[in-house]
Order: sequence, then structure tokens, then C-alpha cells
Amino acid sequence: MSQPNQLADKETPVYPAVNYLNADRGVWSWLTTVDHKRIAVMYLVSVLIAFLLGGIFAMAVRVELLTPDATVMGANTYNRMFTLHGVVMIFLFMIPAIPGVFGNFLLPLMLGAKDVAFPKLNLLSLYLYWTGATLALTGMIMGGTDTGWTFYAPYSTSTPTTLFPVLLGVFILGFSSILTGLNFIVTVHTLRAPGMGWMRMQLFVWAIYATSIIQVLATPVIGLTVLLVGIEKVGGFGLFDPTKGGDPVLFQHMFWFYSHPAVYIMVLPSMGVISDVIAAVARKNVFGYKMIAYSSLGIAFVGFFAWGHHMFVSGQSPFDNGAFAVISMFVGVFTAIKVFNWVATLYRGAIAVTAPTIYICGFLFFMVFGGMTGIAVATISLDVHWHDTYFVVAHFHFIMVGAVIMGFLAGLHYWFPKMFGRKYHEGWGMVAASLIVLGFNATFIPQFLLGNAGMPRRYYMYPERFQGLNVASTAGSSLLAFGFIIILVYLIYALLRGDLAGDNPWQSKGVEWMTTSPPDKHNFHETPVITEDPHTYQKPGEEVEHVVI
Amino acid sequence: MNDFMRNLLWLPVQASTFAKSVDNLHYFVITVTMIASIATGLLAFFFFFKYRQRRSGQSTPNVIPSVRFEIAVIGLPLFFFLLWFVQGFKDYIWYTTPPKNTMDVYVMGKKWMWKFAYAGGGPNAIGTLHVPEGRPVRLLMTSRDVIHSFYVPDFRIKQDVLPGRYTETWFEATKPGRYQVLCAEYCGTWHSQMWGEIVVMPAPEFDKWLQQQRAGLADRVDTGGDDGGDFRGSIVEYGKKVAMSEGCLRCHSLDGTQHIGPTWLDMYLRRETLENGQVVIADEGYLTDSMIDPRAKVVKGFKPVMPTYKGRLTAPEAAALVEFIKSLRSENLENLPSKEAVYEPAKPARR
Amino acid sequence: MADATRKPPSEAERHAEHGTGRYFAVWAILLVFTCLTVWTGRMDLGAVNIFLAMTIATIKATLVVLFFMHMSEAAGANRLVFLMSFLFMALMMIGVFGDLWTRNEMTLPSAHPINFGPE
Amino acid sequence: MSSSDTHARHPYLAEHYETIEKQDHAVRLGMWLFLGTEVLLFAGLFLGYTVYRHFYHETFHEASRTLNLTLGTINTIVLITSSLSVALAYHAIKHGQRQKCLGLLTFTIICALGFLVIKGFEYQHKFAEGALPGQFYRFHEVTGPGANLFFTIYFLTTGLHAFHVIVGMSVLIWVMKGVWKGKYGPDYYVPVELGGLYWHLVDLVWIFLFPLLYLI
Repeated sequence: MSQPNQLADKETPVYPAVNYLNADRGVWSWLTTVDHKRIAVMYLVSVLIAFLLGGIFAMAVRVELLTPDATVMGANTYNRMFTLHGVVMIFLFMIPAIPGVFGNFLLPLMLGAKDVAFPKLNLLSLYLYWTGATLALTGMIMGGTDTGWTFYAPYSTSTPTTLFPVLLGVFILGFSSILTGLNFIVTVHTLRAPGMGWMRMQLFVWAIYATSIIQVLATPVIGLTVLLVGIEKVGGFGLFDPTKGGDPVLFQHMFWFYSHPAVYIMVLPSMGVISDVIAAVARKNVFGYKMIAYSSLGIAFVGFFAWGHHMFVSGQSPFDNGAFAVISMFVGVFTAIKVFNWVATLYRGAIAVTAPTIYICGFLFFMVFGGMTGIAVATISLDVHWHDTYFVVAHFHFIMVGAVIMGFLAGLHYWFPKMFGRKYHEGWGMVAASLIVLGFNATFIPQFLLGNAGMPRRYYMYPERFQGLNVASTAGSSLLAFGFIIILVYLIYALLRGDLAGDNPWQSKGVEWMTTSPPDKHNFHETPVITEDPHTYQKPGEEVEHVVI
Repeated sequence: MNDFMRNLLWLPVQASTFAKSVDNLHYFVITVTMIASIATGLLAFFFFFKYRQRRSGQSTPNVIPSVRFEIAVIGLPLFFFLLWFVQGFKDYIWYTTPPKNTMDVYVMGKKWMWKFAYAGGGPNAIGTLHVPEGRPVRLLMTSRDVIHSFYVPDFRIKQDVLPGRYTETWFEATKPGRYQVLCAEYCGTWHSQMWGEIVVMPAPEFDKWLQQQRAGLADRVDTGGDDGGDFRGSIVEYGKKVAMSEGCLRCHSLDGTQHIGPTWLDMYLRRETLENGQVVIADEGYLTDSMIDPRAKVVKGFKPVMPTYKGRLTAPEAAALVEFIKSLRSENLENLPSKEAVYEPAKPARR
Repeated sequence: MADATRKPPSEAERHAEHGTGRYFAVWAILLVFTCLTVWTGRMDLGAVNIFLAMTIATIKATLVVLFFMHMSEAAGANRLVFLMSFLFMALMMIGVFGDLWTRNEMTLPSAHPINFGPE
Repeated sequence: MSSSDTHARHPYLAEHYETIEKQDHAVRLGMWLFLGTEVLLFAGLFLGYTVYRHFYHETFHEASRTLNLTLGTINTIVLITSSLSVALAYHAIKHGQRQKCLGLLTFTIICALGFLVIKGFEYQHKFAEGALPGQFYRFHEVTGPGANLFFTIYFLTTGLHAFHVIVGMSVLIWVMKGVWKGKYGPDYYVPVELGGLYWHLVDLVWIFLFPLLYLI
């Protein structure tokens, strides 16, 4: 069956009676499913709960920082709050979110396959995620950890707080991440539809493939490092303990060898989402398809070389500081290429103004601002002043909230009709999107200035001169939280009583839109044969105007 | 312009030589970042309106990049990024190489407080450090428990303080005043209260203050209680106590008399000729190495009988010994190399 | 479309003519190399010792990977993936040793050896 | 791929693969990726070893002399022989010789047990001597700085490796159960191959571990 003419004008939307959601009934059928779409929906629910939890911790931290002294909680509780905000947000939301939800749901659909390469392994990843999450959260209840999400060595191995459950939880979450990455790499290598060469895969598939490479090759090192910290804390083996001859900077090397590629595990999938959504929203071929695909792989590989820029002031040698700084600049260039290509994709497009469009506009601004402040922090002399201050906090939130969560929300809104067969209310969508973009700016621009003024991270009490900016940031964060609540409300409403979406509401050329929405249990009735390049929005037989800039 | 940008970005006052060059690069980087991100945001916004979807199912041209465009897209950002790197690395190398004539201060980071001890002998204090204006000050820092980070926003300097070893940083204050020291590496419950203060005084006023402090040193201990820390009184006294307990004084005299080992009087920065004829300056490096590996550089005329103290001296003890040796200075200005060893019991020379 | 049993691809024939002789040959070479490295290991050759032991271990490892693990007949992707992991191990070592070799003497733990052991 | 085709599908062909070759290729690629992650898991420990050897090379050199070289060499030979027998078992099952494959796999598992027993002796000897990691270090023969770190790394690396030997053994036992029940034969032998691959990786790690700890 050749590629159907997806650009036919909208016929009346039909909701398939039998689809993956109601193919088999009962909770047990959900808990033992090997259908990648059901696993994706379960990931979506768990990941949103984790995001809610992380958000609550964030609000607790922001409210505490309203006054220079104790506001609502004691020092120990505050230290637990920011640690858990870090651990929950990074290990339970950012890393598993887009690969777990959209990777699982869309990768087989975009490749024209029936399922991922190892369906049972996919279910095991989900169970490992749940086990790791419960372990980490029980660690919270059993007294919690106050070491920050980085578990730096001499403090994490000598603090009396219960650290072992969280470390074990992170270790198991690492396994879940490895298995997902492994699954996706094999799927992309072996289960592509006939006619789909490497250059005919959609850019979301490229981004997920690059992310999976990082997941598979970087996560084992954090698994070992976290285990070593656990053994060190329990057994006192002296591996990172200077009083026994160990070297704490070695811990930092091993930790950041994973954690810097980990930030690319978080941002690359959202770049993939943006590439796909921007093409669909602008109804145009992606400008510089090859450049974006190769820079995804470029970020994946060169990202492994740059971990030292987290340790500029940690006693690392000036030579290594210089080496890591140069390499960080090259990783920055790959992101710059992508942003230029996305903006160029909008040129002479036919842009539909919808909620994903606002997220994309926000994404582009935040990606450039966040990315370039990252480059600024990589110039070593500035990092001496900025390291471990709120400037760095603002930088990585610009990337994590500004780029990754904007990408996640753009994807959630764009693929919501495909996943659940219903449409969300466009008006509310745009209101919420603008609120979030505004609230985000109001929260994190003051934090850049706080960093310049010299306020260090993880401060429970701070000198009075920083109070003004902190109050502004807290006000902004409540606006941001309000935006997220609105999204939750209208998405749940759309889930229950949204109007039907039909197979291809956005009239997009993605392969995943060829099947019904919500898709059948076995995705495609016949495996599609791919004959065109991805994202080509010309009607068949229409004369195509070629433009080269 | 400098003050306008500094206030715009909420940067603290520039109170050290390093601060100025850092801020100049800062202004350049931040302006280019602001221009680039606003331009991208506006361009995207402009495209949103100019190329709105006018009718449903509207088809669009196939726009592809030319090689020229690709090179520009890679070249332009790379040029700026590498330019910043070069300037940043140059400033950083200047920052990590302290000048020769620095005034050394030993900094001890301990759970939620900073302790300062002047290298050349002088009052050591908890929390406040008095430094002269216009003279480079080098901080030799170590920690007693976990990793801290010595951060002075007004000087734009920050350096992690690691347990079990020394890290160093330096600054040259340009404006008298009181500047806050903050801990920047999470170190426990009261990480947020681990503040200190650097009081920058005009140079003559500082010298007078130091002289006055040193005079009354013997009887007045400035450090206050210390829970079992090994800094009882000044570091020089501590060094003397270590020298006595480790048996150094059996071979090294303190008042210039010849004995089994070279005398420690006026040893610091003395030009010693070694057994192999090589001439070496007895600076901290030589003193520490000789403690660890005495047979490596034996002074001419002396037997290599000194046992190695490798593994028997902890870092603070070795440092205290060095300070004790540096504090033994007689009035004679000219520093003669040591003569040969004398094997009778040492008679205290009358001076 | 899919026939019931494996269609006899050329790959199977290539496997068949490999007798078990190859495995015994590789086994014998591995034992010889083990004895060699043990014999040279305890000799006091200084720095050469480390280099020699590592080259022998690498030769033994490549033998095991190529013949016992059939990397020689494996598909391209499998080889690429396995070699990438060694590349990243080497990258981690280079990054860390770039720091240790050029670090200021004072900031190395070996500069102030703290002897922890029986008093 | 409509299900109405005349040929019976291959008994172990999962329904989302077209042919058994595609599935075999996918399974092998998945296994090699997993072996890559195992290599990187041990890479962390090898990095720890090289860093601390860089800091305390005399003590590491001295301490490696106190290890029992004969037991180490026997262990290496045991593992290499078990690697051979696994390869032969894979060869046998590919040619349908079920009994021979079972015999060889049992021999491999016996070798693995032997390796663990010898390792047990070495550990017991170390516990007696007091050559234990970190704060438990009471060994009098080696007293230079970093001596306790050598034994920390010794116990961590050999401990993690022994754990992988146990996992490898259980994988081989699971494969033996399949061979015993006749699941695997000339037309379906990939699981035996994967069990063998994992065992060869365990042997590969020991090939590097043995000189680092015992010889240099």
C-alpha cells in the first residue's frame, strides 16, 4: 500500500470502535501488556505524577526563599526539599519522559513497525522505572537525603542521613534507562518499514536514536558510581574518602562522565519533537534535514567529551579545564546549527497558530538564550564567578524547562489526538502556553541576576541584598505553576469529552498519522511502503517550487 | 559604561584586579547572547505572522539550504564561541598563576566556618581576614571534613577547598572595605551560614595593624576555642611543638650552632650548595621535599643520616614545621651557606 | 511469505566447514599467552612490565572476541557497538588523566600521603 | 504479513518480525549492545584502579606481590578452558549434537564453580591476613600509603566479577534447561549463542583483571 494521500481535506472524524485502548479489558491486561502504546500511556501517567511531585518540591523551595531567614521550614527540611526536587525532576521525569512516553508510543509507528524490538524487555523497563521510583521516594520518607542530586563524595559518604535507598533507586532507574535505549537502537536498526532508508526517517526518530546511544553508553558509569558511593557510605572502603587516601575529585569525574551526556539525554528527544512539530505546524519540509540529523548524532558523541566543564573550580588542572572548555564550545555549535535550521524552516511556511506553535516560539527563544548562557559559563574565567551560583541554576532551568518541557508540552499537544483520538480545546491551550512562557521568564530571568550578584546555590538563608530578586522569582514560579494546572485541567476534560480528532487532524505527513487514532492494537493494517522523503507537504501532481537560500 | 552595565546585570562591586577583566568579557558575552536570542525570537515571531496559514491544506515550497548557508550557520557561532574561549582561558591562566611576592595566608575550611592563619606568623582568626590593599594575597586552602568552596563575589574568585590536600587561589584587592566570603559547595545543614569576611585595609594601616597584632601574640591567642583542632595558638608555635615531638631538634639547632644537620636559624631562602655541587634555594618546596625524601638533596658537608618522615607527618604538621623554620630569623642580613657537620654535643652559642 | 525452517543461507555453510579445530587452536594460543604473561609478569622490568602485560592481555582479548564470540562473522552494527564501548572507556581515562598529569602538585593526594593503616 | 500464508511460522518467530533472520540479527545486536554496557560498567572500576595506581604506584606494586599468583593463574586457565567448552557447546548444538552440548555445558558450569571456590580460598586467606579494604585494613606486610586502596579495588573488581560469574552460571543453566527440553537445535540456537557470548565477556574481563591485579 503506497503512502496514502494524507492531504485530502478533512472528512468527518471517526473514532475506531476497537483500538489499543479497549482491545483487552481489565487492569491485569494493562499491567502485563507488551503493547508499546499501552506502556507509553502508563509511562505518561507515572511521569506526570513525578512532574507534579517535583513541582511541589520546587514550590516549597521557592516559598522558603521568600525571606532571607527561616520562612516556612527548617534548614534540614529545606536541604531535603531541594535534593528531592533535583532527584525527582531529573531521574523520574526528565530522563524517562520523552523517550519513555513519545519514544515508546511513536517510534514503532514512525518506523511502520508493529512493536519495539523486544516488547517484554520494554515492559521490564517500565517495572524497573516503577521499582526505582518507589525506592527513591521511600528513601525520602525514611528521613530523606540532603546531598543535592549530585551526591558529592566526602559529604555524601559521611552524612548521617539515609542515602542508600535513593542510591539504589537511582541505580535501578539507570537500568530502566539502559534497557529502553537498547530496545530503541535495535528497533531502528532492524524494524524499519520497506523503503525507509536512514535518510527517510523522521527527525524525531533520529533524535531518539541519538539519545538511546547516550543512554546505553553513559548510564552504566553512573550505575557503578552510585553503587560505589553506597558501598563507601556503608562499608567505609575509602575509595572517595581523603582520610583513607581516596580522591573526591575522582568521584566528580565519574559522576559528570554520565551526568553531562545525561543532560543531552534530556534535551535531544525534545529537539526531535520540535523538529517534527515545527514541520507539521509550518506545513513545510524541514530546512536542512541532513544537518539536523547529523547534529543530533554530533551532540550525542561530542557530548561525551565535555564533562569537565562542571569541574572548573574543583581543583582540576588548568590544562584539562582548557581542553574541556574548547570541546564544550563545539557541542554548543551543534545546537546553534539546529536552532538556525528550525527558524529557517518557518521561512515561507504556512504556520497554523495553535498551542504547539506558541511552545515552539518559546522553545526557540529559550534554546538560544539558555544555550548561549551555557557557552558563557563554559568560558572558564566567567565560570570562576558563576560556578555553583544561581546563574548556573538559571542556565540549566532555561534548558530543562525552557527547552525540554516546552518540547514535551508541544509533543503532548501535537500527539494528543493520535494517542487518545480526541482534540483539546485550542483556546485554552494557547492561554496556558502563553502563561507558561511568561511565568517561566518571570521565574528565571531574576535568577540570572541573582547569580551575577553572587548568591550561591542551595542556600537556605541568604544575605539580605538578594531578597528582592528572590521574591520576584517566587512570584514568577507561582505563575508558571498556575499555567501547568490549567493544562492538566483541559487535557483531562479533552480526554473525557473532547470532540473526535479523526486520523490526521493536523493534516501532517508523519508516518504515524497514516493509521487510525487511537491506533489499532497492531498499529498498521498493512505495513506502509515509504516512497517519499519525510515532511514533504506538496500535494501529489502539484508543481513544487524549489528555493535555495 | 562599566558602571551602567554592572548595575544593569546586578554585578557586585569590582574590588580586585581580576574582577575588571572578568567583567569586560562578561559584558561582551552577555550583549552578544541578548542580541542573538532576541533576534531569533523576533524572527520566529515575524515568520509566524508573515507566513500564517491562509487556507487549510495550503502547500509550501521546498526550501533547502545551500552550502554557503551551512558554512555560515556553522562558522558564525563557532567564531564567537572560540573567541570567548580564547579570552576566557587567557584570563583564567592569569588568575591561576599567583605573582611571586604574595603574602601567604593559610585558610582552613571547617564545617560551617572559615579559619585564617597568616603564613609569616601573625594572628589567626575565625571568619575575618585582614588584607592589605594593592598587595597580592595568596590563599593556601584545605578543609578538615568535606569539600567547601571559598567564594568572594566582589573579587570574582572561587576555589573549591578539598580535604586532605591544598588548593590555592590569589587576589589583589583594589578597594578598601569589607567583602563577604561565601561557601559555594554544598557542605551540610548550615552550608548557607558558612560566611566569612575579608577586611581590606590601606597598606600602611595594615602593616601597623599587623605589627601591633604580632607584638602581643605570645600572650594573647586570637583564635578562641577550637574543638580538638590542631591550631592551638599560632601555627609557628604549633610547628615548634611538632619539631620537639618529632625529634627534629636532636640534629637541627635553632640558634645557629653547627650540629649534625644544618641549623634552622636563617635557613629559609638560604642558598645551599648540595653534595653534588648543585646550588638550591631552601624554600618551602625544598623544606617539604627534604622532610619526605631527605637523601635526595643533601647539603655539602653533611651525612645523609636523616630518616624519612614520609607518612609520619600529616599535611598540617608539615606545613606548621615549614612555618616554624621560616619564623627563625636572626638580625644578620647576609645569609651564609652552612659549614660542615660537627659531631660534639651542641653548646648553645652566646649571641 | 516466511518459510517454515531457516532457508539455508550461505552463512550456515560458512559455519559448517569451521570444524572444532579452530576453537582448540585459539584455546592453545590463549594458554601459551597466559603462561608468557605470568612468566614475564613477575620479572622486574619496570615500566615495560605494565606495557607488556597490557599488550598480551589485549591480544588474548581480541582472540576471544574474534573467534570464541564470532565477532569475525558478526554484522557490522554489532562490531561498531562493541568497539564504541572500548572507545568510550579510553575516552574516560584520557579525560581523567589529562587532569591528573597536569594538576598542581599540591592538589594531588599523593603530595601529602596520609598513611592509613595499622598504627 | 497476513497470517494466512501456507507455511507454518517458525515456532520461535515473534509476530512482529517478518523472518527468523531479522529476529536473530535483532537479538544479536541487542546482546552486543548489552555487552557494551557491561564493558563500560567495568570501565569505571578500571579507571579507579589506574588512578590510584598513578597516585600510589610503589605500594600497589608491593601489594600485588602479596597476592597468590598460583591461584590466580589456575583461575585464568580454568576460565579460558570454560570459554573453550562454551564455544564447543555452541558448535555442537548448531549441528544438532544435543548430548555433546549438554556435556560441555555441564563442564563449563563445573569450571565456573571451581573458579568461585578458588576465589573463596583467596578471600578467606585475605580475611585471615587482615588485607581488607578501607577502614578494616590490618595487613602488616604492606604499609605504604594507599595500601588499603589496593585491597579496596581488589575486592571491588573481583567481587563484581564473581557476581557476573554467578549470573553467567545461571544463564548457562537456563540455556541447559532449554537444550535438555530439546527447544534448541540446528534451526534455532541463538539463545545458546547469547549465553555463550555473556560467558565469553566474563572471561574477557578476567583476562584484563588478572595481569592488572596479580602481575603488574
